[in-house]
Amino acid sequence: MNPEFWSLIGEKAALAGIMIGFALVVAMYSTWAERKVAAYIQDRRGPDRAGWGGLLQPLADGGKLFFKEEITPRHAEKFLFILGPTLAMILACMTGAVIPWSTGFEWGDRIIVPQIADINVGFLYILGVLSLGVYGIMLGSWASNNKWSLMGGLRAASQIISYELPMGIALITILMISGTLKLGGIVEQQMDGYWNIILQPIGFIIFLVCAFAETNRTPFDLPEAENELIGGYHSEYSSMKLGFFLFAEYINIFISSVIIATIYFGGYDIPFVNDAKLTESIGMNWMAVLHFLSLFIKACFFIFVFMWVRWTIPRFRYDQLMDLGWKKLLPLALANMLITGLVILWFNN
Amino acid sequence: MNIILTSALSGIIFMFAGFVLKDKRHLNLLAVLLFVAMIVSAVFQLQGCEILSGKYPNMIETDPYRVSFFILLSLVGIYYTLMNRYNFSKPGSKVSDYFALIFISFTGIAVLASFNNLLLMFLGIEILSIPLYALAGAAKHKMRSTEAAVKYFLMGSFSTGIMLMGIALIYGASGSFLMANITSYAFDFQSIYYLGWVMLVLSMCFKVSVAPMHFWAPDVYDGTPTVFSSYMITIVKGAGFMTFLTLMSSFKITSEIVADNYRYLLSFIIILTLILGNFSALKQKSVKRMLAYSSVVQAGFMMFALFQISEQSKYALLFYTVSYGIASIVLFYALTQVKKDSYKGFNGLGKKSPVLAFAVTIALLSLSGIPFTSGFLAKFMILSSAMEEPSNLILVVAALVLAVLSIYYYIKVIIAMYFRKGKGKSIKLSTLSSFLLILGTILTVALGVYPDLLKMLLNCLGSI
Amino acid sequence: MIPISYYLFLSLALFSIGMIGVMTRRNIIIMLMCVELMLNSVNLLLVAFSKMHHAQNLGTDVGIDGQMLVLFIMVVAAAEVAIGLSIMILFYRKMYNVDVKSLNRLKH
Amino acid sequence: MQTSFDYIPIVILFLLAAGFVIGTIVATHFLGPKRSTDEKLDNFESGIEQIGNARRPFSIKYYLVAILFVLFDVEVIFFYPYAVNFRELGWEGFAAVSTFIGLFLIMYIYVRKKGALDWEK
Amino acid sequence: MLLSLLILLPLIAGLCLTVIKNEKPLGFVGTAVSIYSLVYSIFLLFAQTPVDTTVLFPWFEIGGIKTNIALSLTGLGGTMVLLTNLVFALLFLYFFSIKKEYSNTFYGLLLIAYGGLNGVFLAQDLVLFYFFWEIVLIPIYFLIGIWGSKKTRISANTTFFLYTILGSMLMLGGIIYIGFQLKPESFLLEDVMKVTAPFGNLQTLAWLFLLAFAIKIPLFPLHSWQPAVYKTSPTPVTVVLSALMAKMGLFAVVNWYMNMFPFSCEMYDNLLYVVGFGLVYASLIALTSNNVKKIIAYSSIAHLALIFMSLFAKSQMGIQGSYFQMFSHGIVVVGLWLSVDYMQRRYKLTDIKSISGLATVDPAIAVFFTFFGLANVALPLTSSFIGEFMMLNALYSYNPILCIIGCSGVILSAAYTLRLSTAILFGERENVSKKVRKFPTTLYLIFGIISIIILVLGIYPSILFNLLEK
Repeated sequence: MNPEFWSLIGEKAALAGIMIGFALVVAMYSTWAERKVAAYIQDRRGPDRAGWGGLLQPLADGGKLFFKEEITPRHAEKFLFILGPTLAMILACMTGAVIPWSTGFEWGDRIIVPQIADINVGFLYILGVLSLGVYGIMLGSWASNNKWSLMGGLRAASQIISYELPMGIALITILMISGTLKLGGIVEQQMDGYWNIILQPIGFIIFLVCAFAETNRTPFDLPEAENELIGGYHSEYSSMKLGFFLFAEYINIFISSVIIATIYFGGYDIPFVNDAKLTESIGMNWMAVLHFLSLFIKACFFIFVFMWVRWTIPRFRYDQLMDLGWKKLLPLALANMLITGLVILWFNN
Repeated sequence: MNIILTSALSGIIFMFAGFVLKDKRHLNLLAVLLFVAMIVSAVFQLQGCEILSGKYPNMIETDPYRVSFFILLSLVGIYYTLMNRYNFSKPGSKVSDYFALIFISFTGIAVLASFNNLLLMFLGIEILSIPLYALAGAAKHKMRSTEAAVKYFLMGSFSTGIMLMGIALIYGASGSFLMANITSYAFDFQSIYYLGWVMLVLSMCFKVSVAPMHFWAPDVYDGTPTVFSSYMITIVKGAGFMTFLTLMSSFKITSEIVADNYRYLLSFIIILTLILGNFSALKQKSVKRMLAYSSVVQAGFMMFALFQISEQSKYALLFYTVSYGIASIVLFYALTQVKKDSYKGFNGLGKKSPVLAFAVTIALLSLSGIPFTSGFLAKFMILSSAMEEPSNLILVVAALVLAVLSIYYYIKVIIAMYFRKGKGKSIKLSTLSSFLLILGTILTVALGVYPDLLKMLLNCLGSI
Repeated sequence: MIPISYYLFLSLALFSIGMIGVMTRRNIIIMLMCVELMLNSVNLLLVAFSKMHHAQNLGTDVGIDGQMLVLFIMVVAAAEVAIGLSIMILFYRKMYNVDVKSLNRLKH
Repeated sequence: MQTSFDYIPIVILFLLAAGFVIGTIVATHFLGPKRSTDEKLDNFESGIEQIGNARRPFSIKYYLVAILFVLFDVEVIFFYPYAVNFRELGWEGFAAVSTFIGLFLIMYIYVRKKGALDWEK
Repeated sequence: MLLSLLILLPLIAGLCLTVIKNEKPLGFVGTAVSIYSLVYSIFLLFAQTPVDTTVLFPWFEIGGIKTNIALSLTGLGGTMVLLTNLVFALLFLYFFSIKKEYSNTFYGLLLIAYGGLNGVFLAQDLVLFYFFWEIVLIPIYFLIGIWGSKKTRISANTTFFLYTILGSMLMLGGIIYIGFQLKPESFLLEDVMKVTAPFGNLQTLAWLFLLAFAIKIPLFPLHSWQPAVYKTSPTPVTVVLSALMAKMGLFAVVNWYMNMFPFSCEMYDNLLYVVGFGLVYASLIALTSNNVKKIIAYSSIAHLALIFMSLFAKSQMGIQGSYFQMFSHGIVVVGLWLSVDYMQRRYKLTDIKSISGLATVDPAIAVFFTFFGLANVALPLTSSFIGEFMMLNALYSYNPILCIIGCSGVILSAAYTLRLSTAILFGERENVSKKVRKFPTTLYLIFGIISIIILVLGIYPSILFNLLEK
């Protein structure tokens, strides 16, 4: 078992490294894209000095964050202060572990599936790690010993946990349809039949809204609402610690987009194409690349949606946010779940 | 299943009753009606008309004894509700919520009355106790109440942990949660099995507030608003003992040594309970606290039913619960009527309110175990059920001698009421209250003179 | 296959840590967490036992109920935490601390 | 063996991520300049002196949301095993879960009627 | 059936009286009930219709052991019932004439105790017996607590109550042991006897019962509650305590203890010495004491100790003498207490030295008091003489030392009784007004009846012996 085991470990380590790197790059360019999209929507130019079309801007930003002075406020709880962003970043990196990026490709004599961990509770894993994300924010905000930070942290915490409920229930309907908790299984089930967006439009909407809330994006960005709370939970942060919070947010956006694409839009499925036939004609490896591109394009679209919404819809008031989560989405999700169950059972028999 | 459903529904109804019924009297009426509904459903269950029967064969069963126990607890509950009908608004204004909590804890009792599975027993106990944590802290503006809630909660969840460990160990040894299987399993992991039992017994001791796990009880019963400590001391404790008895009846006694150890354990628990409870109660200045300690003592007496679990001891426990319940409810009602909780608060009550004083006297005599009150026959039955084993004589006599101590602090109340002069105006009771007090007294005496009344009632319920 | 005794000792150790914590610690929150530790050690043990019994009787339902209890314990623990935290907030808002030493109004 | 192996990649991922993050933190710690002044080390409070400690009791609503979440979330957990076996359980299972959802809804309505979900009151 | 009337009538009347408001004094109810019961019991006893002398109903069942409502009016029990009714009749008559200010509750509680006492003497079932045994205590407790003398009533009363309850609890333990370990068919006396007799090693059990009874009598080391209570209680309660409740203990020894544990008669020689010591001790205290009530209380202890001793003297004559003396002591003591009460009321008698020379002022009471005193000393021609003579005789043939102790008790009794009456009645007149006051007619009647009974029994004891034979 030993050599096989170690090679597997090596393979997974490589995959993990690639995924983290990829996520970082995507996150970096998301910031650029964000500014570009914003500029486009507001009829401006956006960043255009560093590199062609400002393409080097994210690198410059990153470098700036790297070399900035690090300030830890006097009254802060030092350890937790550092732990906050660290945790946020680590967890953001870890969310993607169960996502199937594409079908397997051949590497020598073995088939490598670009999915870091194909665990049978993939679903729950995502939910679990997502909800852990709130710890980073909470710890950071509390440790800062700043009133704005604390407010921001509290808001973040209650917002994230509030929206987790409808999200969880919305996901249950997917489970009912697919009957498995493995993300790979869900994708495969969609490849054969309809995408879940067709079966679950309401569930999709709920999930989308919740994803916005979970990533603290506008219109739900109350935890860092700069005109109310300065910077919210990261008011006191500087240097790379601040960078981690920002990066974590963008990584989360990316991963959320991937998850939305995976769950509701067929994952790496290429629409209107018979995958099996295509695989025969162009070979496994090319197919994997196509699949990956398919997923990536879908994800990019959703990243765009995230930005689009940010610059279109104004920020909610906090009570409106809570009302939406608890009073609208939660019953809606429950009803959706019941109806889905009824319909499926009805057609099954 | 009937009783579980009706009690749960009652709880739900009360959750929403507060939005509809604003008048507290209506809430009381509703509570009584729901109790009646619970009793009716229980009677149907006894008759075999059970909703969803057989759907959950590994979880619940209809045990006539426990269903009857449930009926009696509901009857005591009716008495309790009517007696305290003006007291529910004393801790706070959310009367309907209090009732909801009470009825939800009754759901726990219903589960306990029908489990045949440790899993469900655990659930029942939790459903029973979690609302009580909230009830203990119901008087939000009073620090004492909050403190009681904190203590009760911490210690209660602690004992839950112990109980779960016991259940897990028993499960590990026997491979099942079913009571029947636990009694008749292949004897592989003896040490784990008995360790589990000891833990289970300890945690049950906790739930019924028996030494060495009784330390929380006085503080909690003292701090909790009087209305609710009355509930906790009577009905909840009765349900706890019902569970304890059912649980211990599936304890497997494989050898003489095990039997001996079991007896030593029980004797130790009982003697410790009686000594600690009595001597602590002696030096209390507050009657409420004294009653709290005395409830520990009474629990010690109730433990006698576990020595030899038979028809007789089961009936004795039932009888004890009822008689103790009625007496305690009357006493706690009196506590809410006097100004102070201390003995001085009772001074001259015989003049101030003869009916109340008379009822309290009879209740105290019943608790002391004086003949012509049901308390005597309760003690008599429960002690006699333990007497199958000759070596228990010393234990019984010791318990009785310690009971003399308990009489000492009971009669201190009588002395205050009748032999001392009190200040203040006379206490006016409404007609219904007086009637209920008299009813309680009559019940106490009637059961004390003719104990078969209870048996007749049970027979009636079983054969309508 | 890890022997059952390992699980047993591990969970008993965790359980004891929790128990000792409840008895010795003075901070109510920490006591609550110790209680949770106790419950979770039981969960661990139950799952282990459940697996063991299942392995002994393959192809049957034996051992399923152990895991069922774990789910129930989780629910109950959540309910307890909910009520416990509420009580603690009530307490904290009066005393501005969560120390059991402040629980002294009912001593005589 | 098989199931526990599935999780090893996650551990690897965690180690990698943690290594990267901690490495970066340490690196920036040495890279950045250090010119701390008293004002810089103070907490930011819109430019004025910090008043009191920030860690004070805050609105009870946040607690309430947290507690409600704990309760509801645990109930949601129960849906998952059901959803996985939902086809096998058929109508009977659906009835049972409907009861459960009914209870869930009752609690929800109660909480809502009690005003626990009204942020502004 | 008819027998239960003896219990129920006073009980019900008592309960009713207790709860009735105090506006109208209704003491006459007590008088009526007691006289009716007296006549009724005499009728039952002397009519000799055996049908009416036993009652048997099934009552309830615990663990397969039946209890019955079993009453029987035979032998010593019958005699004691007669005594109870007599004493209460006299008591109520006395209060009817002398003192009417007691509230209805007082009479009610007294009547409840009355019913209970009748029950104790009638019960033939162990559990039933225990019921009545306890129920006597409760009204007495309240009577002392509410109407006792101000200073000591709470402490003395509490001691009394706890002491007796302790005894009862020990007995209860014994009852439970007998019932559920030895498993008789029922708790009826005859069934209980059957079961316990063959068992050899029942000493613990016997001790449990004996302690309970000894506390009630009270015997020497357990007597400490008694004098304080006698002093504290209002006179009617004292009368009930000394004339009847002490007899309850003795009766229980005869009816239950000796029947259930026949072997025990042989093993208590040492115990009898202790009791004898108590006799002398009590007499000596009575001799040195100055408080009138205390003297009578201790004299009571001494007399009861003698009765107890001779019960265990293992001779028919001793037992008969004891029975006789139980009755006679009851009557004599009533006379003593009532006359003391009269003197207390009218002449503020508390102490032996508080007044003297009463004979010249109120010769009637002097005569009666002297007579009762002499009866207490067991002078020939009084009823006590018959009893004491028989008892000492039996003691002598059993154990001469015990007889000597008993005799010394009698001698000491003579000493303190004479000291008492001499000091009060004769000598220089002190603290007593010169005006001769009229002795009430009713008192003539009451004291007359008592004296006549004492005399009649002293001259013609066969009346009582015939009753006892039944």
